[in-house]
Amino acid sequence: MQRVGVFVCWCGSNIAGTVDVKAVAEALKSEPGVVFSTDYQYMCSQAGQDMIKNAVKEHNLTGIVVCSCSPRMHEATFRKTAAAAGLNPYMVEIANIREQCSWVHKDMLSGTEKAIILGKAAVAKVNLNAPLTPGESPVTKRALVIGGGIAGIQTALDIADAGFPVDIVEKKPTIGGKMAQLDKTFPTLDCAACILTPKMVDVAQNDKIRIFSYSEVTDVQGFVGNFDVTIKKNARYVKEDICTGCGACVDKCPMKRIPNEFNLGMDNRPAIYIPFAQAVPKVATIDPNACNMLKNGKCGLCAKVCTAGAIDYTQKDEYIEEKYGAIVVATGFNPISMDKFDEFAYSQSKDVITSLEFERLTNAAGPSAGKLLRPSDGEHPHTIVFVQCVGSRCESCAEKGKEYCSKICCMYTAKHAMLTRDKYPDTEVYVFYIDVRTPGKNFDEFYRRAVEEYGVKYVKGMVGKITPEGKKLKVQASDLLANKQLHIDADLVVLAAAIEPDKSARPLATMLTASMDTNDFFTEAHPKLRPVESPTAGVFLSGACQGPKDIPETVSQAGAAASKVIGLLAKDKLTGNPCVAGSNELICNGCSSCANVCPYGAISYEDKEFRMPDRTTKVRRIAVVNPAVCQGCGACTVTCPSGAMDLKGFANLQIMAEVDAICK
Amino acid sequence: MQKITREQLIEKASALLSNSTVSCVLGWGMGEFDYDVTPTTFNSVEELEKGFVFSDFCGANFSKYLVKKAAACEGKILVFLKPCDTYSFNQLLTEHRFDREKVYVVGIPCEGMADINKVKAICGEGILSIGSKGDKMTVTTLYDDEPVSIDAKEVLAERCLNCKSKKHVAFDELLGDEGDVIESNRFDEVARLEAMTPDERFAFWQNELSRCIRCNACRDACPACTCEKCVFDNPNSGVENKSPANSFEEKLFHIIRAYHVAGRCTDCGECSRVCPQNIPLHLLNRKFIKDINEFYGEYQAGAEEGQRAPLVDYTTEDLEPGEVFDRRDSDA
Amino acid sequence: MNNKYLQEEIVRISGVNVSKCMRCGKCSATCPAYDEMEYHPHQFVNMVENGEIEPLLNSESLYKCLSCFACIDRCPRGVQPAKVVEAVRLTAIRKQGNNHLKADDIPAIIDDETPQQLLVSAFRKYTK
Amino acid sequence: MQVNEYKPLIVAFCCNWCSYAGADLAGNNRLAYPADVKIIRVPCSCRVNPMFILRAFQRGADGVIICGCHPGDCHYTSGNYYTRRRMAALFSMLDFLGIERERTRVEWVSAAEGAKFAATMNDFVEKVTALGENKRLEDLRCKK
Repeated sequence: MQRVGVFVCWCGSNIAGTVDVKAVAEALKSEPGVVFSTDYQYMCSQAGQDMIKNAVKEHNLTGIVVCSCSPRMHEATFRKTAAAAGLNPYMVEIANIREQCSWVHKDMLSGTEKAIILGKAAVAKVNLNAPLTPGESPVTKRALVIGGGIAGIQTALDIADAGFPVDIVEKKPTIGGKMAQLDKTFPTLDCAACILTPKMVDVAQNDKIRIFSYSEVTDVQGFVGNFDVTIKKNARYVKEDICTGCGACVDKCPMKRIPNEFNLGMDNRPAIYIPFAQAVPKVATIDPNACNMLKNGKCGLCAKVCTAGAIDYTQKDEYIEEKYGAIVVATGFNPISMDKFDEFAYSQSKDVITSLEFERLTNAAGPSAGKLLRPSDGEHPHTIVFVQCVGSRCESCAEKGKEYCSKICCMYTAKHAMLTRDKYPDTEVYVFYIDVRTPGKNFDEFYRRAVEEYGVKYVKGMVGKITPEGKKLKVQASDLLANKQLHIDADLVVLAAAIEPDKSARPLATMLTASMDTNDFFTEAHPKLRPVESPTAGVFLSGACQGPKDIPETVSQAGAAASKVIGLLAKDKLTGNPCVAGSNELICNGCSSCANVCPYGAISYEDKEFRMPDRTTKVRRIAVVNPAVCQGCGACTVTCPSGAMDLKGFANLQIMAEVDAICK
Repeated sequence: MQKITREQLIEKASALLSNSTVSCVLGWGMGEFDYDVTPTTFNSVEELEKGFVFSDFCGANFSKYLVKKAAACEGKILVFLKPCDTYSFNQLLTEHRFDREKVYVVGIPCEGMADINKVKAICGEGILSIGSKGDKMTVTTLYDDEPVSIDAKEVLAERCLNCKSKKHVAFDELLGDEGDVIESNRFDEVARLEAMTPDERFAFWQNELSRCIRCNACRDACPACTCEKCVFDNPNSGVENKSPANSFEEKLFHIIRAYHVAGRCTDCGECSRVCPQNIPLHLLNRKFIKDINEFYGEYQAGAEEGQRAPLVDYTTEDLEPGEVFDRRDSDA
Repeated sequence: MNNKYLQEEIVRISGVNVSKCMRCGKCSATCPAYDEMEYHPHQFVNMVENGEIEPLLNSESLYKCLSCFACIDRCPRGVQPAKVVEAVRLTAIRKQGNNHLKADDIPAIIDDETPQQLLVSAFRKYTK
Repeated sequence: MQVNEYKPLIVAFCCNWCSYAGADLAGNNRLAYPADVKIIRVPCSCRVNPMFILRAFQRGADGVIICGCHPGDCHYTSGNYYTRRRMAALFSMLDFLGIERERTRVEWVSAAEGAKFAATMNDFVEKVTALGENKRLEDLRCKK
């Protein structure tokens, strides 16, 4: 029989406000095995923990029940407390009387009643607890970063800096991501390329970092510390190690009218291309859908002009298998499609563009060499209208927009408006906003400067309708503060499109068994306390794949994710979860049902000799669980017909004891 | 009524014993009455001649016996399997419950077995002997001077009326003619119950299951129930319950048992055959089989060795538990 | 009849949750009758939310709304301002406590071109 | 107001990674649902043995709900797919035996769906309350 101590936490008034904690402590005193029961304001505080430690010594406790907040919050805390008091940490059970009781029930009577029942269930369970010791598994000291934007670059650099090898997998031909497409960055207005490209060079030159560009992750197996990843290197038909990036092939390629993705289709590139001058790796890539040689075997010009002999039309996709200890997801974002927003005439007029297109238009390396010219006729626009929140905060238009705030649009729109006024003082610039959100260091000052120093006209009110008419765009909007309707003849309209996670994120999440929210942003292990970790151990989050972020935030999160990875890789061994399955060989049938359902391949079979009661021996096939591989889901326990398979920490009898305690 | 005769079987068994292919034979032995046939192991030709019987009452499914007998027999064991038994044979092989190398299977044709309760319903109690000739059965009782002749088809066991297959899915050799898988109406009764209101269904099962005396015959005869230790006998399983101490039988025993064999049950019908209270237990199993067929595609447990049972498998497109009822309601 | 009662009545008739409005003004920006109106679609929503019903009931704006539903289509929050306008209009009609259209009036105004649906909706709007 | 208002007893099995966290989120956001719901934490919905469900009913539960990650989101890759098959078979069987189908439910609740958790529980409690006490699968002798 256990000697159980019960500790009821008030959590200030969080629990005590709706649950009569004294009554709970009193009621649980008479439960089987309970030898001590008390309550305290904050069990998780030092004083509370000391109280538990003292009680363990004083009453020779063998088990502890803490009635408090969710075990997801403080189970680890109280397990440490138990360990400090000399108990096995797995002799602790938590009754969740805060999140699942006091916070969701208003009535003291029913709250207290439920808290007592939850307490009884925890006592019933702890009575059947057994000390558990976690197993150990080795750590592969290499990290994988998926995505080569600023988030992935920063994470990789920081991990490499700590001395661990890192691989970056980037699906585009070059790393750099969205930041490489930007012109200037808010709120300091430094040029994006000036701060990004040195980092890209650092990545290329760092001997700890390998770049798999034009590649994607196709399979992930294993678990924290021991991931087995398959990377598909798409054939780029150019030998990466030989190509010097001289660009002779790009100049000579006759297929020159392929929409240039890097400039968002606003100009063209050849079939063999290098996305931009500072690309890393600076290696040409052949677009198989555009290349005549690959499509019908006619041309071969690039191979002729390549003095290095790097062109290889026979190149095949290559699959690389590698082991990693940690995986960082940095898959980033994309602006949403504007095709369905008919009211803004995006598909009707070339002069209605998105903000990212505006970045390219104003970028010195862009399609107009940095001159702000209308895409339709190349003329200088005199009236420019910026529309914010296009597709963001859009609850009723799930099929085209997003319910959340995209966070970065207010600031980049202020930047665009300010830069336009600065460079072309003869233009009139309107910004239509619902709210201007500027919570960030020097952000509001930046926005105010746009208004006060640069004379950008901010109008409170969403644009209702844009109609192309001749060379003009008729903008109809309502100035809500002046309570009057505005009709503006604009030359250029810039839509601040909402951003969404990259499409590759969803299938990746499935491979990683990492959870996502309804918007396909990766879920963090805890929204406040573990913001850069996925709930799946060994998977970390960096940048906009977790939620909309600007560059400074992305970089700080990237560094944080890196430090978590470094912390993991610095360990030689990981202590596993001791709550693993185990088979009772005496009653195992050896039927293989459990191995069929095990997602980790943790179960194998062996023939074992048993001595029978009549002193004969019998060889029987029995299941054996590898505790280092088992993750403790329990699928096998239910499929086992004889009940030989059970899960430590969540044993059949323990769960049934909880059921009984609740139903009593 | 059986086309194969005792003599043919003894001849085959004797030959296999004599040429040392097998060292023992699992067959039917005489019980107290003609209709009371008992599975028996025979070790010699003499024993066979003396005790081996074969009649319309040899319904027992021998596959289950192999779990213990195959290991106990020194050499190979000869087993006579009817078509329906061979499905259980494969299922047990899939679950590694015995060593295939230790077994020599002779598949025998089956014309359907008789149900003694049906015989008794016609001829009354006090049966002294039952003979068989062609489609007729001759029954001699204490109370009748003349033997009563009855049509064998009339006393066919319920499960044989709904026979699903006359085809052997596993054997080393076959005696007699091989048959085919049959289109049966075995799910009709399940469908009839499904069409009832929940109250009617509850009343039906309450009436049936309340007769259970927990003799465990269903479990002991079931070829899917071969666990080293049954959960109902294991104090650590949480559902240990050896005797009818409370309403456990009505509520849980048969549900848990049916669930345990779901996806593994070959629908051999042994549970209902051996039930002394005549509870139609096979309907619970058939319900699972029917559901599995409808939800996840046709599946016959034991049709092939090594099949993956539906409940240890999945597709990402499976229907949701809540849709189970929507589906039925829309069918109705 | 106080404002609170009217406010609840309008919310009930329209089935609109006015507190969902985030004051973006896209409804007014998109409204073709904006210049004709004293109170604009977003103001209808906000004023109903604040219980300022009387000015709306007495405003000509009620009858300027074309019921073109552009505001409903464009609203990013699914507020449906046109339904609010319609509910206020109905309230104004009902408030006067009499039937504005009687069956006996119909023969005088009807002609062969009059669609049946017009009569039905007219009855719905103008009778109690 | 009725004094002896009938209160159902609901057992909810929640997987640790999604639904239990979803229940916690409901708490964080103070989204109320009836105190009749008692949650048992399991590592994965696939840990829920049908025997636990039957046991709960036998001991007097009026409704049992199993909550897990959405299909495809299982922390253990495939656990909830097995749950889906197992529970479909079990629920269909209970229905076959005449047990009211509204007493059992499987719901997928992610860690981000606190509101869905509360709404699900409110709805489930309401449906089970409407059915009244579970007499059919409950062992009367085990009830106090």
